[in-house]
Amino acid sequence: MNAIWLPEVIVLAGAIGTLAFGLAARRSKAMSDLAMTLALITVVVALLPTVGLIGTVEEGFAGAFRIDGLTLAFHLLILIGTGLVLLIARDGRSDGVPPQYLAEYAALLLFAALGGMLIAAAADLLLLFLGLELLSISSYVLVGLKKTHLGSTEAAMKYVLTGATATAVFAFGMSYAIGLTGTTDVYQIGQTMADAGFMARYGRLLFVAFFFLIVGAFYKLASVPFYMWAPDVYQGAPTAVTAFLATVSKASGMALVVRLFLGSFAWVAWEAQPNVIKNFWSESTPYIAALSALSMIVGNVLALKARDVKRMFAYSSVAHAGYLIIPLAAVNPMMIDQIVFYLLAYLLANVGIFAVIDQVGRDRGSYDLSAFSGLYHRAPLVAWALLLFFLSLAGIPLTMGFFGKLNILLGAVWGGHFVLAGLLVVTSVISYVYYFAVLKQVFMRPGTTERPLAFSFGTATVIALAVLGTLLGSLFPGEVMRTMQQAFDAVQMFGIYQGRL
Amino acid sequence: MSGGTLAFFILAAFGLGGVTTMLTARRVIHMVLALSLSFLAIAGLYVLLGADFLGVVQIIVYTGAITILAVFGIMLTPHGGLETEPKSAPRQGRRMPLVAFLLAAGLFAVLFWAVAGTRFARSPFASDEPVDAAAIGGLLLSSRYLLPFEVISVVLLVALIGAIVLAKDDASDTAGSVQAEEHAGTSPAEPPTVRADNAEAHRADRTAASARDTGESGQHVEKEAQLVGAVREANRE
Amino acid sequence: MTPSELMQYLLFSAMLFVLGLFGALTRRNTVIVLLSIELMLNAANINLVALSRFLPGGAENARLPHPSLAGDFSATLGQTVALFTIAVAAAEVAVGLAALIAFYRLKASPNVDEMDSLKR
Amino acid sequence: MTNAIASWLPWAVVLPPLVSFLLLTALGSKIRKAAGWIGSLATLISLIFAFRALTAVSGGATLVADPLLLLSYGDVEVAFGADVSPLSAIMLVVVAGVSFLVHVYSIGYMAKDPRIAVYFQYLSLFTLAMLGLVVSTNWVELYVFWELVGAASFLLIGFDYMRPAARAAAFKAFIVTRIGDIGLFAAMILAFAQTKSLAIADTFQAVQSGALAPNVVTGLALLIFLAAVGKSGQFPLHVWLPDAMEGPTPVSALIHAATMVAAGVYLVAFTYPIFAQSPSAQFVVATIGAFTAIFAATMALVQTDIKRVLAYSTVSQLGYMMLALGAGSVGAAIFHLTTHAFFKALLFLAAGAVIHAVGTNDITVMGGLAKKMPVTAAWFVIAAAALVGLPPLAGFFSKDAVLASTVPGYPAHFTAAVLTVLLTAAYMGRVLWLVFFGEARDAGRHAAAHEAPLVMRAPMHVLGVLVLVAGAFTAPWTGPIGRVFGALGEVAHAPLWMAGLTTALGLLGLGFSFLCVRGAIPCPLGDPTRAAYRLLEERYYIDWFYERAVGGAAALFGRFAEAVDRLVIDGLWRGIADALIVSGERADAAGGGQIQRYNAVALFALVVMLVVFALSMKGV
Repeated sequence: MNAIWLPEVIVLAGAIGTLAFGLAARRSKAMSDLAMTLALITVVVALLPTVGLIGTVEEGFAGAFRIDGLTLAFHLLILIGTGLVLLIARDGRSDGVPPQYLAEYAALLLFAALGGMLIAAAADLLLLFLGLELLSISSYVLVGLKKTHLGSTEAAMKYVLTGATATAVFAFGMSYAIGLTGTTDVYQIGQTMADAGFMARYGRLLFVAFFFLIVGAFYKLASVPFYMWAPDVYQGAPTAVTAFLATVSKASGMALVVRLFLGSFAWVAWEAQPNVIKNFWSESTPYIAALSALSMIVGNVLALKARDVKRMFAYSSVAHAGYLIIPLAAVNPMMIDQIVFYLLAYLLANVGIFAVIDQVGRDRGSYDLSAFSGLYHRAPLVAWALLLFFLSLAGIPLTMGFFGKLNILLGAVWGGHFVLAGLLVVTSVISYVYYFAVLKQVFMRPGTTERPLAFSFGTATVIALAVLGTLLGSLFPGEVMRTMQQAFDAVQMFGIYQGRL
Repeated sequence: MSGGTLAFFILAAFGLGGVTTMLTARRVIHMVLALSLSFLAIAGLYVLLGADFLGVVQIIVYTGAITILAVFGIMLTPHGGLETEPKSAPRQGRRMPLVAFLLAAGLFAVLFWAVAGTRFARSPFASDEPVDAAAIGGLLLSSRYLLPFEVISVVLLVALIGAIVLAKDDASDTAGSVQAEEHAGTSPAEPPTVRADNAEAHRADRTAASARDTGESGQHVEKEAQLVGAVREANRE
Repeated sequence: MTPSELMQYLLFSAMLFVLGLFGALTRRNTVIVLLSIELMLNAANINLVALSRFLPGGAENARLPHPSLAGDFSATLGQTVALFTIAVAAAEVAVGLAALIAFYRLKASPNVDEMDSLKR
Repeated sequence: MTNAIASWLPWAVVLPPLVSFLLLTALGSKIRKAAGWIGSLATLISLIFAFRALTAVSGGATLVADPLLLLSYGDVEVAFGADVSPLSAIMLVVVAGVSFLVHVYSIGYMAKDPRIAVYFQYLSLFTLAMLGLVVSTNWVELYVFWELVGAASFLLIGFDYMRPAARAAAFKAFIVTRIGDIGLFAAMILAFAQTKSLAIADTFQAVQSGALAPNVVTGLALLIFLAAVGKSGQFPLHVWLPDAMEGPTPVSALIHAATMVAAGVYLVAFTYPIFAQSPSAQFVVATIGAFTAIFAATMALVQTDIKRVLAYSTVSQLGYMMLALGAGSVGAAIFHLTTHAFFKALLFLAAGAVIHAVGTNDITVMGGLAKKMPVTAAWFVIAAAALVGLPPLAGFFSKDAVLASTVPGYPAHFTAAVLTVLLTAAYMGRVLWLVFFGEARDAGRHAAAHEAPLVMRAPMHVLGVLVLVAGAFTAPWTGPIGRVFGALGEVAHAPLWMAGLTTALGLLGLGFSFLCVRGAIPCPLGDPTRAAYRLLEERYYIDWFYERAVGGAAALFGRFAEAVDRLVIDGLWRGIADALIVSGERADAAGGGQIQRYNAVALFALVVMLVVFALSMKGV
């Protein structure tokens, strides 16, 4: 048996180690820096066994813990995202976070990442729930780390209160699902539901459970109408944490939805009336499609009015959540690949942009749009990188984001969801307006200062890596897609339906 | 009506009565006490359902730790001298209670429709024997639930760190000399270390969840003792 | 336990959930809002315990393809999951109260409706 | 043709502008001087390979290059391939050729502009997009390049972005063509939904095999035509094209003569297998084409800006091409496209030289320039004669081919097209007499006028020679290159009476306008106060109407966004309240950011979903 749990163990050990190191080395700035570096090393070290595990399909802990293509793809997304966020955080420490909490900062980021990884690896509803909680609780604290800023603590408070409500809703749905099927295993729940007569008897309650679970999970995804915490929290949190919420946290939420929905509910079919076969997927699709459509419309339209860049990206992330949900509504064989590819494009562009936002925001002391004016003259290379990220996010042809959207679009058309496909296109066009509003500031507006803006090492590294990744995905989308399909065969997650693995 | 059913209705009445009191009370402290009554009633229901151990945990965690934590929370955050609140928050708009009521009513209607419309069939494996606490321990140690058990300890550890990080008053570290002296007794690094160690130690403890929380609230007591003193006048009013 | 008794428990928990929800939506003091949310979590626990006594094996004819799953399907499972939920709830309250203290330090108010400084 | 050459030749045509684009982007403003030469060289290489490809396919074969990019989604493949058929070979030569000449001309024209490197960067991008569009094999590829053409033209029209007029024109072009682009996008989705494939060839096959319902085929054809209408400035989306004259003159030559506007015609010709299966779609194409031809020609009669006259003339000529396509003659359409590219580019370059010399676009202040700029004047006259369709110039052959194609089934269209010849002669004559002959109306400007530098004259010579001889050896019934046109399908040979008729009408129009300008006869449109003049001057009030409509729509959208904002944050809140409570009481003025509302809205959604489910669910 491979050490399939090794990545998680490394992250856990790294987190505790960072914490202990930070406590031992308090007050010393250099040592606090080392805590961040330690966390970064942890992520890099954890990447090694994750990559080594590619191709493995295995279960541990009697089936509670599952390594397959889906798990590994999300592990990589989460680890890469966390690593980049740590790099931003390392430079952004003057962003209002009291210096004595740097070790906690780094450790909590690792704990949150651990929660996300557990979600991706869990084949057990209880473990999914606990992973979600680990992620959530760490995030609450991370958001409130700028303790001397009212906005930050208020954001933390808002996040706790909305997040806890989501937890309660999720737990209530979970209690029906576990109680009725008598098992916590995600796949087992699905199989029990598929038994003859089960849905006919308990279908109502199971559907209620499903709605509660979906609502609880969609809170994390920040899809409409469960998004309203996002603008406040994104605005109040330290920028690195905002980047984390927009990317890693969203990816984890997506992993949760995919595993839960595709693992247990989606495939259940039953005889509703004599000779009338229904299946869960088609029954639940309209609701998911409606949430997706709402997210795309509301997210993009509200972003038009935002002046604060972090708020704008909160709305933008709501819109992207809408795009990401489309494959769940549209039945097609490539849905998981579409989600993962899109998440990767989205993650790279977003982390890159937040790195710039962080640096510019700290330099100008403001996250208003106008803080970006004249950036082209202050840091031309970074401005070009920013252009690439924005083009990718907006889905302008021949960028990685375009191919991601194209995947999703084709999937939607394939599944017959023309309305969603149309909305994807139309709302993408709307998104040009606010993305280009930022670009206009960067390239066309004279800034109040011409002073060159030096980018610190970590931020520059993040931008460079994100540019590299986005370019790779833009120039060789076919290769990237094929490699992904081979390395992370999404079908593996359904292996249970041909015997357990 | 059997004894069990009677007991259920009495406990349910207490539970719902507690909640209703909470919803109608004016003083915040009364609300907390009313809620603790509800938590207690729920513990009784657990016992009635043969979940004795869970009932005990419920009492320790909810009526014990969480209620006390809540009381401390209220005392530490006095507002305008009088811990009462109007029927609803003024800035929410006057319609909030009505809307919330209709939301709750709608939700209950659907839940009622789902529960009452289901023909439950008793499983042949079902038994009315109480569950032995040892069986729960055994399940937690079984290969399947060992991992969730480990994870919950991490969750609690994170909550602990998070609570300390957020609640700690950094200003007092550097501000007045009096507070600096208070801190001088214990090195600034020490309390968190101790707690982390505690958490490690607790992990071995198989019935730990509750204990850890009481431990934590205890830490809160120490931690915020000086603040309590400062706000005591306000509470007296 | 009879089906109607089970139904009583489930309806009680549903009521608890919606009352908790009502409290969470209308109470002004953050501490009370947090406790109301706890109530919602308690409702989930009652569901778990009650259902696991009545349907400990899920549907009677459930297939059990995984050997380790065949083991301990009993009321124990429901109660164990409920224990986890209690622990999670406690963790959330702790962080929530800590966040409240941090917020209070800057704004001197424990009221949810005064958390509105972030611009629209 | 060996396969070896086929596998790379199409890419060799397409990629040089990409290289130059990347090079110019990387080097930036450091290489102001060299920028024009880099761009020109790249385009020249493209041109050479395009000729090689043209000879390779003259027998009717098709070059199929290895795809550069292959995405596969399950069974669906998106291949960025490159095919060169006779049709696309002609188009490649035209695009690369005109683009090359415009590059060279621009070296002189833009020499003093500080942003010359950026200009050539855009120009390379535009050339790349056009060439890529021509070789596309896949709907996605086609759409990507189609959009890229639009984006590049947006950049070029708005090149002088400091001037509000240029910005406005750029946005107008972008918005109007986008309406058309939606058509192409919808066509792509429709094709994919029907055939579950994104290869254009698969769509053709499905259409030809009758696998698609007739309504679907017509829908597909009309959606594609909508895209062509936008790009080629056909009625009613023609409004952007005259405004696009705000771009630098060489850009006007490139966009309005050879390439971007021709893209629409090319698109219809390229997807002709679809149109061929739908007579009703063909009729729509022919009708819009004929109407646009005569409609635009009337507006050209009263314009005073030399470039605007040419722009309306372009719209009118594109109408001819569409008419030929609708009448079923791809060969005639592409033949006219080719000759038009030459003489219209020449007209623009000559007009550019004039503008360069006198510093204004207004023809009413010019006059007598033939003496000052004999070379330019000569080429302008020849090109104008070609546009009017006088023998033996290129336009004569192609226009007659178009007219001949309509004779069999479209008498009304034919009549309109013939009348257009008269109008064409009238407005071109007016420009000629006003600009080059007679007295100088502005002595100062006249004195300063001078012949353009060599680098600007040379492209005019090349184009001029082409205009003179192209008719002879590219006519489908003669010459080696003509055979390639022949491969596109039968091109009707104009009978002698038709040639005589058009020539006579052309001469009549020229003479009439001469007399008009001299004041020898009263001009029907000479009086600015008359209603007819006003109507044409105001371009039939179509722009006015659109501006009102678009302005209104923009304001409406702004209000909509605001309404959504209110609706979602506060309004949704009130909406919930109002939906639940029938009460006149207004909700309290709301402070922002209320957590409990966030949760209320979220749980409201949960309840709605559950209730909808409960009400709609049966048998669970």
